[in-house]
Amino acid sequence: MKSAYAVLLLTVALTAAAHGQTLRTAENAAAADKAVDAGGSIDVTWAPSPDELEAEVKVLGYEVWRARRPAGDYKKLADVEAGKESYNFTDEEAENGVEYFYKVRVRGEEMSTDTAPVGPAKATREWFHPNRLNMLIAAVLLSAFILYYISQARAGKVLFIRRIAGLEAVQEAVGRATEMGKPVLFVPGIADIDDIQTIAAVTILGRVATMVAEYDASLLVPCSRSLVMSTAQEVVKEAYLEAGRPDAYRRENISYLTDDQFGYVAGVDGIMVREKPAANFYLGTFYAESLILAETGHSIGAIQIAGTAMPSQLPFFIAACDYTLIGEELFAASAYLSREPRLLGSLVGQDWGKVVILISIILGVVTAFLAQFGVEIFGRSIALEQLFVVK
Amino acid sequence: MDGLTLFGTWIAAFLTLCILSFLYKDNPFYKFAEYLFIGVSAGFWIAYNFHNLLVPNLIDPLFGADGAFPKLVREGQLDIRLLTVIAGLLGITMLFRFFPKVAWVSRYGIAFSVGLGAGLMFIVYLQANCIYQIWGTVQLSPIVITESATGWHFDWGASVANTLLIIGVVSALVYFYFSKEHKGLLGGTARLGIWFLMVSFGAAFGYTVMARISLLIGRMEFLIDDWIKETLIALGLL
Amino acid sequence: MRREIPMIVAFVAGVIIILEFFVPTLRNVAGQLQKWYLVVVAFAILVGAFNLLRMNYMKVRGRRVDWPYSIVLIVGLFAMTIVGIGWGIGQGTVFDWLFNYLMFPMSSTMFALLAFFVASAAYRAFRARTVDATLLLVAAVIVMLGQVPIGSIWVPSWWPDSLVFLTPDWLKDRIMNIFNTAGQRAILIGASLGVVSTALRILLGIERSYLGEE
Amino acid sequence: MKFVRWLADIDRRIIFVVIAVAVVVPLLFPLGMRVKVTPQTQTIYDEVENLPGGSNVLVSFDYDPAAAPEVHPMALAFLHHCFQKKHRVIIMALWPQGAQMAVSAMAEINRDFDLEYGRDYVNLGYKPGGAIVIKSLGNSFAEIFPKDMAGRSTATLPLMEDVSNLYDVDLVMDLSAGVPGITEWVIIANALFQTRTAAGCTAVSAPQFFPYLQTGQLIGLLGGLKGAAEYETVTAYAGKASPRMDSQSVAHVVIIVFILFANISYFILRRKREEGSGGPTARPPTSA
Repeated sequence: MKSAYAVLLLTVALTAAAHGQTLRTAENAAAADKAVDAGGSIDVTWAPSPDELEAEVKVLGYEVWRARRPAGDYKKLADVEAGKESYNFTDEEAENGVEYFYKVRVRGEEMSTDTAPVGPAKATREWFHPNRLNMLIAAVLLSAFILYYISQARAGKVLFIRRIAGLEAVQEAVGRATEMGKPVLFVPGIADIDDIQTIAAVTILGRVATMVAEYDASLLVPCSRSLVMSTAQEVVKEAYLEAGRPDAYRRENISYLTDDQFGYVAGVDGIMVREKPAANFYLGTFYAESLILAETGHSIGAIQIAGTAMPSQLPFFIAACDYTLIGEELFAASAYLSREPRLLGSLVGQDWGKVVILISIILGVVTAFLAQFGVEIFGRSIALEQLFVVK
Repeated sequence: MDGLTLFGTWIAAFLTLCILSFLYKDNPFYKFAEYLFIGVSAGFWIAYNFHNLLVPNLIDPLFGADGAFPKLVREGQLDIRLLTVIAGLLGITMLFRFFPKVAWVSRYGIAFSVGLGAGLMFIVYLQANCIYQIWGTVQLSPIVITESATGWHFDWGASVANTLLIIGVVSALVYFYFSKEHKGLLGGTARLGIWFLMVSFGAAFGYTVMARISLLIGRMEFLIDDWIKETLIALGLL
Repeated sequence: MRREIPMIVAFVAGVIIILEFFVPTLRNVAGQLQKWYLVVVAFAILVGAFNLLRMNYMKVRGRRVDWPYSIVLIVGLFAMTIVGIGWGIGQGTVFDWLFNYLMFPMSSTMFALLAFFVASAAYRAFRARTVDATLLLVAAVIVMLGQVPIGSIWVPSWWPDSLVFLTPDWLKDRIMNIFNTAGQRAILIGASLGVVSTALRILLGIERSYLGEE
Repeated sequence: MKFVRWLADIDRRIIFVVIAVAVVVPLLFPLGMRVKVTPQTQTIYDEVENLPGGSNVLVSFDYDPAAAPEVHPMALAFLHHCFQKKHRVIIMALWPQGAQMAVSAMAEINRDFDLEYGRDYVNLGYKPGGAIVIKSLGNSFAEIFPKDMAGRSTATLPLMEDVSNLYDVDLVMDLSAGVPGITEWVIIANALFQTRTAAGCTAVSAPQFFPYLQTGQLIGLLGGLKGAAEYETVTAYAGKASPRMDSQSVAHVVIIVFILFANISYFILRRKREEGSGGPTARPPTSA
């Protein structure tokens, strides 16, 4: 095997000599374990051969070769296209704990040149992401606030939650629909059930459905995802049961239309103009369809209550709906409507998260101001970056 | 334009007009397009999901030429990909919804999806929307002073901009405070926060108008250029 | 049992995803779970499609209002599904043709309805009734003017540079960069707190209405 | 008073009709509204204008149909200007669908000029590789493009006899919708071979290239539909960007006028009500 390598070198040398010119090797080649991963990967990096930049000798590309010993039997792993300022290839087929050596070959038209072997490099798996300590602190701190207040509420502490206008109106809207003998339309957004806004919307649907069942109105829930439809059916059935009206539950009223964004909107618009609901709820994740729905809903004279955490769609709901739950209010809604102490406790926990955020903003701004005069509090720039930049 | 394309263009133009007719009021043409649209698009996503979700994530790893089952039969080798069977089982629990009596079995599939989503969003929102947005704010100084050869300068453009931005973020965040009555200082700050939110909503609305008009321009150019003009050309009238 | 085990499933799935962010070793496990989710979605769409089909079939059979349209829907659904699964969805297939000449024009026209709706919504909502509505209105009008050349045409060429802050172009940039950024940022931060709290409630089984009755 | 009440509550279908007219009429009968030409557009125009007739201009079509509404009008206006100045144009593409966009652009241009393929312009077609292609053009066109798009040997094309590598190109115009695109042309063609480089791109990606303008690595930059309309204005070419921009302007003005109507009528009616005439109460203010 050693001889094969020698032959290779010789060929390279001979071809180069025959043309009276050489192809310079790639520069700064290095191999190292891929940082923070599940193991099995080694990063090989290098800078272009000086010849690539000078345009005199043509560089076609690079090759990465691997062996277990520096002078061992090298096997080609990959071709890498030329034309970059720096190169990075990840060998994803390394065994954990095994030492590897790498070579980078510059491929020219008539010749090629190898770097000296680089290594050894070993792939290892990591158990903690060192740059994410800040996220861990934030997650733990926030969770602790929320869980603490949930336990407080559970222990019987009475918690105050301010009025949220959009949610006060839910009852009024359902009542109006009942009086007019018209249905209530609930649109749970166009995202699937893995989106937390959809989950929030479906839990609100549970509260709305209980009211609808108590008032003996009817409820229409067209869905754009099968999983959402299935979940909504479970939730509404449960709500009717809770209200003591299981007989009034109509499974077919919670239907699936299509996964397609605008196909779904076309269908919901059709339902609106034909069934003429008196109350429309748009809660969950919305994209461009927000205004199409809200304008059509307005044209049939329905009371409209919307809620989303999509900043891009909030302006349209604000403009076209009677009430709009903005961002965090959407997530507060199910707790607010249920009035269940444990859920309300989580809202108080969120508020403490806000207090911490406000304090850190104010402290950060003060240090940013002082830093202009060279006053560095705790080596400000570094400390702050470590706190807030997640890699 | 060849015959088939022109034929397709006529269909497309007809459907475009059907949808536009909804602006006047609900009518049989819109109803036709609506039902067709729902049917065709539902079918589109079924076929799309089959090829892009089911084949690469379930069928290929298990039953493909190099899949886990053929390997098991051929070489008697257990492959990690056999775990994909669990995915298949979770998927099949969804089919229990066809039978109301055992529909509850689908809760496994639903619970898995909800749990996965909750976990993912927990991290994504905390990182990208919380910590990163705070980072963007704490780098700002409300009073910007620059140093140059001639001494210190007060950059009042940047100072006003930064100050407004910081006040905006803080006051709007206060608006979301739930566990205290919005009265006094808290109420005043929250009120200011709503004003900031309103300006931002108005701005975002105004900013989007251009993109929306562009969509209509696109449809109108389709009707004028691709449909009417091309038809006239095909008829030899242009 | 009908609720407890699914709750455990939800908890385990969610916690693995959260831990994966901090524990690189779990990366492959989490990646696998996300693929499983896609399989569940693919199966679930059958449930939806069946529901859609059944509703429309009942409508046709019962000769209920608008039943002929339901036939159109059923034909469209079958045509697209069969053509797509049977002959592929690549370029140049029948599926592709149906997409280009049926689905695409309807989709983009539906989207284009927004051009009309932004106008009607603006006309109705942007009235200076309250301070809130006035701010909404003024910001929207300034940005709209700043967006198109006509906004800058009204500024005559002799306009002094010292008064540049009165032009729509200048104001639009400031409103977008300062006010819009501030508002959106607060919404994002607030929403993330709500998300974290909702996710916790779900994973810990405090919020379990999505699982239906006992 | 009746009119004021009508103004306060215009049927939305009237608004719809007005919007439709506002969009369609400028498309059919361009108003020729003057767009204010920004310096980064003017510099491209000046560059083309000041090159001696018969200069070699390379136009790289690095976009696909999705970006065509914004970028294609730039291609037409720019090519039109080049042929007007009797420059020779070499067309190539780093995006697969770019070559086809070029074919459709030249079909349009050929209606206005009596051009001879191979002498006045060539279309070399698409070549994958992005940065490597540009790098290799520094050496030789013939090596990278032995054949043109239609399969003719490039050696037989008279234009290519005078253009052996990027050093023979007087100006590069990159029409880009992403990567590979402007960045590659700037960091390779401009940096390594000192080729004069200008570009056009979609509105969303334009801001990221402003630094290149400041350093002079880019002569000029056309940003989005507005940039295209500016080039049409400065070259007096009747293209599609200007009518589209006209539609935009008219539609924006129409919406603002409706907002004005709404507010004027609102204030008149409110004053009436304050004087005691009653009238319908306004809907409750939109909740925040």
